[in-house]
Amino acid sequence: MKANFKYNIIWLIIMISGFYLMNTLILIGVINAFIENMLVTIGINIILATGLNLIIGFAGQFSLGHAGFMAIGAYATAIITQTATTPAGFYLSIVIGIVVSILVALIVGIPTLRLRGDYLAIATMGAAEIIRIIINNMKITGGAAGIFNIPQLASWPTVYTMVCVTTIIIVNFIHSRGGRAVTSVREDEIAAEAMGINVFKWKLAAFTLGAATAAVAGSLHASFLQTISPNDFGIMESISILIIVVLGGVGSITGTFVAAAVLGVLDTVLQDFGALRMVIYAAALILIMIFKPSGLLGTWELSIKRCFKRFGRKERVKQ
Amino acid sequence: MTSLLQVDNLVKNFGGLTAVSDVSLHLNNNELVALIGPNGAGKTTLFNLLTGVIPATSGSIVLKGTNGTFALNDKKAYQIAKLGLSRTFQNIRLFKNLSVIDNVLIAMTSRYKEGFLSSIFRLPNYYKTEQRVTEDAKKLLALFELEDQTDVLAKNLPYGTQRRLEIVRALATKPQILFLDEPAAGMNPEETANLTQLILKVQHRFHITILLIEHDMSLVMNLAERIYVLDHGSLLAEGNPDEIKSNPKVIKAYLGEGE
Amino acid sequence: MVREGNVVQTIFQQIINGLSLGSIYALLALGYTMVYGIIKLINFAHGDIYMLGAFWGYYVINVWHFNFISALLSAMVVGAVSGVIIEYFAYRPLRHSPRIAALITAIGVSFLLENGMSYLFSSNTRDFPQIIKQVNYNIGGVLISNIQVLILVTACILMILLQVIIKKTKMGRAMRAVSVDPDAAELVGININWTISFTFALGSALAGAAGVLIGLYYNSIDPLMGMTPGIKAFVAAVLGGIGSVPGASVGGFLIGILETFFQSIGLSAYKDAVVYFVLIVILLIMPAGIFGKNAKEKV
Amino acid sequence: MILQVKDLIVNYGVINAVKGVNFNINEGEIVSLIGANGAGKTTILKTISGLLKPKSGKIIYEGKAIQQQKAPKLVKAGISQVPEGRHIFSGLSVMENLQMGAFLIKDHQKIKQNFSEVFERFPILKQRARQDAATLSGGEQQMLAMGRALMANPKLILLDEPSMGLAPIFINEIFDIIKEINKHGTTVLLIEQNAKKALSISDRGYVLSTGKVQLSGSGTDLLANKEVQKAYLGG
Amino acid sequence: KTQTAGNNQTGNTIKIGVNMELSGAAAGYGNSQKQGIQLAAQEINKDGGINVNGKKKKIKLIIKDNKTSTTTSASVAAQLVNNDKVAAIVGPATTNAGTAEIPNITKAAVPSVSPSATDPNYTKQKNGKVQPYVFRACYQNNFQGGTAAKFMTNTLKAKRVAVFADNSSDYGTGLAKAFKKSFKGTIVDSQSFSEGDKDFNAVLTSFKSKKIDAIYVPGYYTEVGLIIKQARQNGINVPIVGSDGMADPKLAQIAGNKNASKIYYTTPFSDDVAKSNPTAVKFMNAYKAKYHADAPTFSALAYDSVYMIKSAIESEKSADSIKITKGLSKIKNFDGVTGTITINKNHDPEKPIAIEQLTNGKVSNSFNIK
Ligand SMILES: Nc1ncnc2c1ncn2[C@@H]1O[C@H](COP(=O)(O)OP(=O)(O)OP(=O)(O)O)[C@@H](O)[C@H]1O
Ligand SMILES: Nc1ncnc2c1ncn2[C@@H]1O[C@H](COP(=O)(O)OP(=O)(O)OP(=O)(O)O)[C@@H](O)[C@H]1O
Ligand SMILES: [Mg+2]
Ligand SMILES: [Mg+2]
Repeated sequence: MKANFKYNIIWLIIMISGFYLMNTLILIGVINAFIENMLVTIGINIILATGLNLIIGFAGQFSLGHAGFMAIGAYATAIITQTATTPAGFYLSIVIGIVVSILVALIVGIPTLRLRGDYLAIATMGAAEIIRIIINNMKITGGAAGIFNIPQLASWPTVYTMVCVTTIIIVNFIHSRGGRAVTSVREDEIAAEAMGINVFKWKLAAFTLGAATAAVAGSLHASFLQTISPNDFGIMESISILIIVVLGGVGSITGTFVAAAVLGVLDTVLQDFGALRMVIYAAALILIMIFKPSGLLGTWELSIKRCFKRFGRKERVKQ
Repeated sequence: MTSLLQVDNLVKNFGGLTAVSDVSLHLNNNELVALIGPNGAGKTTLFNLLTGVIPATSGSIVLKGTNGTFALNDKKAYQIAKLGLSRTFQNIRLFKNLSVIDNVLIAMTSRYKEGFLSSIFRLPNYYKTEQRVTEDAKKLLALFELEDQTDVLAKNLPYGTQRRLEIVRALATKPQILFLDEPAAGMNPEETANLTQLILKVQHRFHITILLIEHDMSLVMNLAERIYVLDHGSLLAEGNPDEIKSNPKVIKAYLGEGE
Repeated sequence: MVREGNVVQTIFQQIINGLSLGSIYALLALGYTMVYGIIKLINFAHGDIYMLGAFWGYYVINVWHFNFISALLSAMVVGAVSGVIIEYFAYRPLRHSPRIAALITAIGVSFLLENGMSYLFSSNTRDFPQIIKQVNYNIGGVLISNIQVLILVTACILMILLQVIIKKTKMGRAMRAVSVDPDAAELVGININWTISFTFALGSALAGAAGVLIGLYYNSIDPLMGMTPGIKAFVAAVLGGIGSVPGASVGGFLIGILETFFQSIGLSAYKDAVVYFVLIVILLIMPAGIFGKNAKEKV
Repeated sequence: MILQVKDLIVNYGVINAVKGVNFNINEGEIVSLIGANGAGKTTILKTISGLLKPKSGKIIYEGKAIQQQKAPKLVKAGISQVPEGRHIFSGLSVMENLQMGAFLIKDHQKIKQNFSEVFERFPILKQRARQDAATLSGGEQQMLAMGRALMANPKLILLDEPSMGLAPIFINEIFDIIKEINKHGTTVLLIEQNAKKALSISDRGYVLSTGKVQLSGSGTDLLANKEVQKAYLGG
Repeated sequence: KTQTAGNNQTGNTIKIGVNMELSGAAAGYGNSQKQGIQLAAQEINKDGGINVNGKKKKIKLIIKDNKTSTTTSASVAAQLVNNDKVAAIVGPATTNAGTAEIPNITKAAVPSVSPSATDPNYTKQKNGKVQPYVFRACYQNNFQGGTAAKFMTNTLKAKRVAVFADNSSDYGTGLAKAFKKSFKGTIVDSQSFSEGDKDFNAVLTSFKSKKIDAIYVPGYYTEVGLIIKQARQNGINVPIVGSDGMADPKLAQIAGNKNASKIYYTTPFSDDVAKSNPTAVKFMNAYKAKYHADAPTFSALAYDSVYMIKSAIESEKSADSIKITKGLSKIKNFDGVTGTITINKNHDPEKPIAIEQLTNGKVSNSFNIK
């Protein structure tokens, strides 16, 4: 009991010191607007990819429509903060984005989550495309031009906090009764049913939770970037989130963090390469997968508890 | 006497093939019953019907358990499991990439509540529940001499141990009836003897009813109080081991001459 | 301009439009289905092999003055060879890895081909040499071109040919055996690598041929041309039941006809949305697509 | 001597599953390998049939070293395996599964003849010829696996627990079939949990324990051996 | 640390950033623009550079790819203004990527000239005021769409028109909207297509049955070329009118010369105009010499964008970003390839517009619209 408390406190300290570290670096100018921009993008990608990792890596459901839910959050924020240009308006828009995306996730998930494997992937991809096309043809969303001049109500502290919050929610969910049920669905649906687990319910739970976090990421994206258009949420965006998940290691949240950071840095470095950029990116993708098929970290997870134990063991060995 | 599980006129068709045809049987409380029959007789299919993996074409399955009487026909597999029917599989279906203890904990999920918010925000309640169920799981594993293997991935266990873990996992759901599908398949005589002891232990310790499919007659004849014989989807015979052993129809269809 | 029979004519014309668009999707979907059928991999790069075929045709016709048949055949060879090379370098090392890893490499290969070609030869759109002069036949006011007929016929012939190969020949049986159990396939004497290479060659040759045919039909090619039809063709393959040859064709035609239908009733802005909607509805009724076997696991 | 295994060592990554095994089989023999779960029996069989590559050691078949050959080559040379867990081709019909067995045979007449032999031995397969092999019962699948191996006309057949999951009446039948196959000139390497039955039809047997040969001898000798009786014969 | 406003240029070079779609969906247009930009910079540097208050300074281009993504465009802009300290930016090509860079350049007070962001509101803030650092070299949609509408009524005498717009970008939808707003006749049908589409037969067949006098097709040459081809093959011979996205020699190649008749499009830059404009003649010859192809409109617009920055620097006698901004907003009668340009209070270029007509794939006529 006490020990658990200790680990939670350590995590909290890490998160708070991370915040102050960044704050200081920005103040003394080590992190300029450009690096801040990169870090925020990485943060948003982390939120997106942890949510997708929950769906793919833990629940074993191959969803290829994550960008659709991101779009819902983004447009909720863009539309609402047009009129309610206050932080309160922004947080309200996040909540509305979450609610709408959960509703849509239910509408999409209830029929499609009965499908398996690649069929599910295509169905979710289709659902996301439907969302995008509807947005593309609506008036309130600005059609293909999208919405720009969105007030910037999310800066890096908001994004940082949201990364922490969504990660905590997802990681804690994974390590709870629900998380175990979800993992059993991935491992063997028939055996899970035979153990009294309502497979469908848990699939849907993971799917909606993932969708809700994607909506949060969308809200942050819209407010930070101040411009959105339907093209930001196409199939390619869903694929690039998928790439983060797989590259980091399906089923490793730590891996998702690492991959989002690596790809974020790679992406900015490659800006200088013009037309060659995507060639290099593609080659890197292929090589990483060939040499590390289970992703950068596989299913390895950073755990303070384990660090302590290992450290403790070493101490004991020394004595 | 009312029986714990009453099955009447159960039928299952696969297209043109009738895998189970008009089977009626019953299981009494704390009984150990065996189901035997030639390959393809429909034994596994019958298990699948009873545990809701596939729906029956017709017939009725009624459970008169400690919590009341339920018709199981139109229930989903997970609902049936929650009502206290648990099973192992002919081809091992453990959660291969998960640890031994996770396999057991998953089976226990339908037995406790944790609350979404309390687990997400790590409220004290979460830790209390986690601690309680983990201890329960460890106790159960200790009973089957698996306490040293809690963190081993299921797929890395030796075959015989995997079979054992499957039984533990099935027990973790706190079943009233346990279905075992060929638990001794692939085991040598010594291992089979150990398994026999284990099954007896389970029956007595947990006061549950067991129905088992097995082709290893040494195990069946040692354990079973009653035996049903299935052939071509229908019941061929029913009786105690001695009756079955000497039943000419069973010898002809299943046991064969000699030995 | 308004004449008697105009409505009927329009309907027939739209049917022709739908069929010829569908035949293009079908042609591409066949290749997807073959590869998926054997190694359960969504070969994202399939659409890009189609692009390579088109560029090859463009090059040899313009520079080496190939005629149509030799351009088509050589594009098939180029498609086959590139398919085999891609399989060898990018997919074979991942054969025993999780499928999703191979999917990411496939995406990587697709990006590499698209952007590599853009980098080497610029991302400009080019006009494909009109080596066969397009002739329109007017059948009672309904127009159909010789190239449309050519594509339609080719797609049908290839479909029948593939179905025969898979169902009736030893190689076809070997392909199916490898797809369900590679180890057991080796134990009956099947060379797995060879079989998989063969499948890739076959599927990619189809893509190569499609590149030339479609290049000729639309008269415009560019390095990203494989992207949209690639995804559509994959959807077609899934709709028809991925792994099934007749399924790929039916799926292709169905999508072509649906797209045409919804455009003709004025829903052009939503044409893709409606197609995806129909896809989802069909999958709900038939979870493994129209021709797919919903192989439930035997417990 | 049709097969000779010399100092065979096989690893799975860092796990050393077979630790220097020696044995041989003469033409026309039935030889049994027995041993507890995890002793390495399946691993040895897979190495012989070319599915696994040994770390070191030699496998000599008809005078040629084959340890580097791949499975398809060895099938051509006359080695067939009935794998553990059956590995029938689901999605293909029973008939097609059997056709696959004769994959390398070009002579249609021969294939036809093999078909009729297999159907004679396993009449149930004929009844189910058009059924998807995946939906067969466990025992039926075992027969199909055996039938498929026989379709290749093997000189040496490797059987990995052929009686697993079979009804008692069929176990006897399977062993009869093995004897009969052997009588028709096929050499048999047999792995069994049912050691009593296996040794009783074997010319010779080897007892394996944790990756090493512990004992060897004629079938009857091993059956009479006290240690073997205790560990593998159930009393 | 507070940001000192603007980027000052010391040393002997002037850094100009290029935030461009070099990969992704708009790579084709982006790469054309890059060529125009490089040509302009090369020319200027060959002349010794830009005259900053009597001292000639060479241009140093810093070219970065935004892969047609808003996120990346914002990042590229941030890098250009903060790390590379550029004095001005050329790009991006698309409105979406363009709006994404605005927050970052505004914070840093660095102006940007987009060669082809056409949304009317691109240069405006939410409250309707002008975006202080945002400029463009192209027409905004309302102007072009309105011109096409007028031309349809007055010159083509078209009463019943079908609209077939690219709705995967603001370009096509924006023009369609503007066109519909100002067209006086009947819009018989309005349909749309997406970037990458190749088959337009279904919509064209439905147009055919509707008795139309003309079709308005705002979009890029890649798709419009195919629309023309398929329309003609379907026996639709009415005039097809479009926008400057079509003004590319490839249009006729894709459509096929014999199909490319009765084709009209609004353009600032044409063979015809060029003949009377020495700047354009010089540009076209230089372009041909360097790239061995006819210059597309996108290259011309990008080329002009660079020269607009040069002119701003020279008139303000300073290469500091804030000064350049001021200079840009004061541009008057600038002699560009795409016409004589005056920047109005909305930071939109006012320049003459022409309509070109194609017959058998060649420009056969051009109309000056007042
Ligand atoms: N999903 C299915 N589709 C079609 N036929 C099936 C299906 N499942 C089982 N069968 C058929 O039903 C019959 C009974 O199969 P089942 O698996 O119940 O046999 P069993 O008694 O368990 O045999 P064994 O002892 O060999 O395991 C078999 O003939 C089998 O082919
Ligand atoms: N793919 C594998 N990866 C790692 N270890 C393996 C693998 N397959 C088998 N092993 C290990 O190698 C050893 C020998 O296994 P093998 O399957 O050959 O035993 P066996 O004698 O056939 O046993 P059984 O009677 O259970 O079939 C065992 O310890 C097993 O855990
Ligand atoms: Mg069974
Ligand atoms: Mg074995």
